[in-house]
Amino acid sequence: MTQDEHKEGIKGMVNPGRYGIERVAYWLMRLSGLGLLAYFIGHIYETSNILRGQVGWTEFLELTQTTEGHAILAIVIAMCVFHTVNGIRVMLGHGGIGVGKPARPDYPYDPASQNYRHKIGIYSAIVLAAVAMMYGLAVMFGE
Amino acid sequence: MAQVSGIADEQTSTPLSSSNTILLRISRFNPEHDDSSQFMEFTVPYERWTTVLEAILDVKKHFDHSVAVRYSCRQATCGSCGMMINGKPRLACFTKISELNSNVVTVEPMNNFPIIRDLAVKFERLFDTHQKIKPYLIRDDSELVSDEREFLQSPEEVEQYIQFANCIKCGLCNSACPTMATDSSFVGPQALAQAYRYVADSRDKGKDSRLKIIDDSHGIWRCHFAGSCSQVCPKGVDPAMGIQLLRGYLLGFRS
Amino acid sequence: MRESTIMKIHYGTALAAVALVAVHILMRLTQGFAESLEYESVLANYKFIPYAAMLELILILLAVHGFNGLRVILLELKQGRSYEKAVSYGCLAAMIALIAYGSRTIIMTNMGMV
Amino acid sequence: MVESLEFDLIICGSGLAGLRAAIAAAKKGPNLKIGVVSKVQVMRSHSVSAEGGTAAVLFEEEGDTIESHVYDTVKGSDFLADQDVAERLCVEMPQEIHQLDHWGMPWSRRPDGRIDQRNFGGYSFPRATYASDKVGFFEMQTLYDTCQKFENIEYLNEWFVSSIIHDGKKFMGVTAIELSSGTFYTIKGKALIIATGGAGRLYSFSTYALSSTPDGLDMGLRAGMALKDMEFVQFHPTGILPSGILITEGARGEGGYLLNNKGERFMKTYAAGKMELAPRDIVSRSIMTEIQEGRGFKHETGVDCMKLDLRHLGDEKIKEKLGGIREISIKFSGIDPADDLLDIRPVCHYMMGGLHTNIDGATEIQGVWAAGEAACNSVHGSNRLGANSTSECIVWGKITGELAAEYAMNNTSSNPWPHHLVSAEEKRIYDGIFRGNGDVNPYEIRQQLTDTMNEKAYVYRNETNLVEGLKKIRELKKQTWKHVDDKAKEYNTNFSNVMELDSMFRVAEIVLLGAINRKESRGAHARTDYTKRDDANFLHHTLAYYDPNEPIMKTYPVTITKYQPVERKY
Ligand SMILES: Cc1cc2nc3c(=O)[nH]c(=O)nc-3n(C[C@H](O)[C@H](O)[C@H](O)COP(=O)(O)OP(=O)(O)OC[C@H]3O[C@@H](n4cnc5c(N)ncnc54)[C@H](O)[C@@H]3O)c2cc1C
Ligand code: HEM
Ligand code: SF4
Ligand code: F3S
Ligand code: FES
Repeated sequence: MTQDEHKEGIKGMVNPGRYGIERVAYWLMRLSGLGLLAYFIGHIYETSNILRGQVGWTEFLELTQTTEGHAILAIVIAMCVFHTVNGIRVMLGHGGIGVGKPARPDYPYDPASQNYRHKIGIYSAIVLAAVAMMYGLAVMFGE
Repeated sequence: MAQVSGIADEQTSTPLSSSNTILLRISRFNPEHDDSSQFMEFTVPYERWTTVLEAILDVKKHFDHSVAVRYSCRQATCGSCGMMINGKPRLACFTKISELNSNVVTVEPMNNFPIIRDLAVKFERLFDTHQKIKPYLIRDDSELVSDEREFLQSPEEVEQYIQFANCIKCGLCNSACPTMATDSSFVGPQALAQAYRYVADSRDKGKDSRLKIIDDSHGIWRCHFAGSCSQVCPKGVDPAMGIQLLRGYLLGFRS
Repeated sequence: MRESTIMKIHYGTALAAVALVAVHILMRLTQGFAESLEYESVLANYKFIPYAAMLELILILLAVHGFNGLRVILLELKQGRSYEKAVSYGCLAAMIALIAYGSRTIIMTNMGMV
Repeated sequence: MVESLEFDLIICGSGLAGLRAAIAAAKKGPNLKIGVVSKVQVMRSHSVSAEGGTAAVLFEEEGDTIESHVYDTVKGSDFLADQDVAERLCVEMPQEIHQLDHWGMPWSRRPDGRIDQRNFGGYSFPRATYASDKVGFFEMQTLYDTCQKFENIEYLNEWFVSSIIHDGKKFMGVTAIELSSGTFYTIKGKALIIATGGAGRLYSFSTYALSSTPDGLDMGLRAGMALKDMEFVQFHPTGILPSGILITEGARGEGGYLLNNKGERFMKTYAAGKMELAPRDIVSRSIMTEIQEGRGFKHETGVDCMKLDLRHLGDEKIKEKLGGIREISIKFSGIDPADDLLDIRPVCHYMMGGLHTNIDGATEIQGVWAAGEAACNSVHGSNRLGANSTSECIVWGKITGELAAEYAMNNTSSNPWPHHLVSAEEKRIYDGIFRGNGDVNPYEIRQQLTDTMNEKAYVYRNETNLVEGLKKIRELKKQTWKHVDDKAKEYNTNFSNVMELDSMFRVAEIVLLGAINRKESRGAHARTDYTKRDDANFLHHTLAYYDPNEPIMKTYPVTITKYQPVERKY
């Protein structure tokens, strides 16, 4: 970013620790969205191999059915679950649901929008993502 | 007559018996002359109640007259003294050194605002976006005609918007917001919260025109409910709440 | 298009996708992960018209959602008239290209053109 | 070549008075080019700190009357107010409250939806209109936001105005420095409104914003206008320790008690009828008397103080009606008023004096008006009642805004621009101050000056102290503080700080001289060596004119319409 505008730039997001879990969620949402998009494009390409017939398909499948491939898939699962659960939370928030009611603020000012409901939403998104990832790993490596 | 000198050393609270000191690191930068910013370090005494602003003014007074810093009310109502204090945007006059729990206090100009010099930053964009969202009651009879009285409004109706009316335009929220960190066209939490303040006022009839203004490619949709704005706001405005409630209108959740 | 319309589509596609992606993934799991990826079973899936239609729908929904998401991120990263135009049209083009490419797979497999 | 700008109407100062004037002028003359010039960013003006209320008669059907408001004001002023002016204030005020409401002011409301009012010192009816305890802040917000509607108002944020340019009779323009770039400008204009606020930073223990210095008053003084009644400085009874930040009179209006170290509500000895809600001068004197007679407390900083008790109001009422001071006392003093007593002490709070104007706010120079605290149209006489000042700012903001706009529309300046005056001013501030030499720290001089004022011209005064104070100030003035160590042009607050200090000397001298000359006790001016009011010799205003050697002191008659002075008792 140009010095004269003094914008914090992307590095401002790399350090989400300052602003609590909501900021972490923001950052994960972006990452997972982009990750999923990348996977999605890859997935479309992957499936297009079916047009190359049984041999082509199996060939390509073997390329992905490796330990790295499974690890990537596990991350994708985690991203997908997090993005979905957090996405639903964010959508509710964006609709004005669960963000608290306007009221006279009293010192020390605790912002009502940064409430436990949304924090629970974020934590459960993370936990669910982790669980799903484990489950995926178990399924993929368990065989 | 009792002596008053001593307590209210003007602009700074005089260290009486202060044995506590901290290292104050001030970011110095004059874009007209310097290539990059540099920190200058000062050891300053403080008391339980000494604020960061007082410490900076202490430096300005006794060590280096040239520190550029904006201040006025020293009681967190004018919105002048926003700056990065130990990495977070805060009001210097509303942050006590003792509550930072650190022997080193680092002050830098607020992020996402162009620097004029040292700690003083340009506010033109904030003022412009504030004006853009039409921050006034929109209705035909807003100019009083001789004998009219007030528009009636119940205490409950006041409650609907009073929180947002507490905004002191300090810009801390704009400085903390992640969208602001890269998007210089984003209207920003300050202006969006004010848009909600007027929309939520039972006396206002300008909802539609305001919604139109913020429904723009760098408008309200560029907020992702990151919440940092609300976490740094020194006045409990909670812009994040206002923005989401406002978006509720655009999404058809509220009318 | 109004930004609010675009974003309504963004949320709408996301919501619709939740359900459909769930079905899509559950199919993988109910059939057993490895088996489900067997050439025959995949092909059979594609030939089953309701499922193929669902895949097509997912394809469109997620492409729209994903590339709009990308557009949003890019818009916020950098500003400027020509840049923003390029981002908007670029994302739209990529979206269309991806849908076309994916549809080709679905349609051709479904019609047995493999 | 000096950079130059041009407006039809220049408004110097952007507090309540300045912004109200801008709106009035913009409405009156939609084609006028109006420039609001302020040394702080426009909405950061000191007025945002006003807490308690704005006085107006709103409920005549419930027993209040304009007449009563006028009389309370005149009595509060210890009969030094010009009574026609006080009447103007009270008559104009109700519709201003309603106008503010129409512009979006978040007034606190009664259950029936009408605007609420609270009790305030010296009034015989609760008529302090309030919005929580942030009245000034919300009024500033409402005015600033409303200003955004008008396209013909331009804002010069952080421009320090240094002098007024006129041809001896008629206004022509001002000189100013743009702080961000350090550029010296002339701003030409047909009319000027001075709304530069009070000068309370003359005192080190003060409720004022740090920017409330007398440079605006001094500018007028140097341009040949008189300062009126400067010896009357209001000390608010309840400045919180150690910062001096104000605890609004609303705290007592809502029922707070003042306690001495015997735990007594000592106001019963001094004003049994009104107790804590007697006018400020009386309450401040009572506190100082209690302290002197050994019934005070010592704050941990070693300063004498008294206690303010709000505990019985209860947490909920404090939060609802006094949220701002709750924040202030928890944050700055570490005390929650719902649990504990607050340490308070009389604190410099308001300047009754200011630039001498007539009832319309017109000054002695054609084309220049003054409004707000910077002006002295004598509405407050020797003691202002709480909540009457924001009222004054609004009413005379509007009056002067309209009159100045009208004047700017009907006048064209024809005289040649006085370049020599601009060069002289440039010389004064650049050669005299910016490039000045010396080794005395101007900030320490400022501290000593303000401490001196605090010690020598506080609540109680006497000849010895005042004369000593004057001597001390003149000594300080001679030292070599007139230099600016910061040599950069950009955002050089060192430069503006020294210019502020320069103005402080001239105005402090006038405050002290006025106080020495007024050998009586009246309103906020309490002399221990002349304890009685002396209407025979001193029922007049004080005027002070600039002279390079020593101010020229004169007197000016008081306008008395209906109310003959009587003894002031509460
Ligand atoms: C803490 C506190 C609480 C108060 N509470 C109340 C209350 O409850 N009720 C009530 O009625 N009154 C109250 N008052 C008094 C009232 O607030 C003030 O009298 C009033 O706000 C003054 O407003 P103003 O418009 O005259 O000037 P200010 O608001 O003081 O503004 C002065 C303006 O002039 C500008 N200026 C000054 N010098 C220059 C220069 N050289 N060049 C350019 N610009 C310059 C400043 O930047 C500023 O914009 C209170 C005062 C204090 C200190
Ligand atoms: C199926 C469930 C999904 C839901 C409920 C969902 C929901 C959302 C929501 C609500 C947003 C907006 C976030 C904001 O404005 O702050 C978003 C953004 C985004 N989504 Fe999804 N999404 C889903 C799946 C996907 C998938 C599969 C992809 C990849 C193709 C994707 C890619 C993106 C991208 C790139 C963004 C932009 C990132 C951002 O703005 O933070 N999403 N999603
Ligand atoms: S919303 Fe809060 S942080 Fe933002 S400008 Fe207003 S007061 Fe400051
Ligand atoms: S930090 Fe920014 S993203 Fe939204 S909730 Fe606040 S405006
Ligand atoms: S100085 Fe006014 S907010 Fe800090």
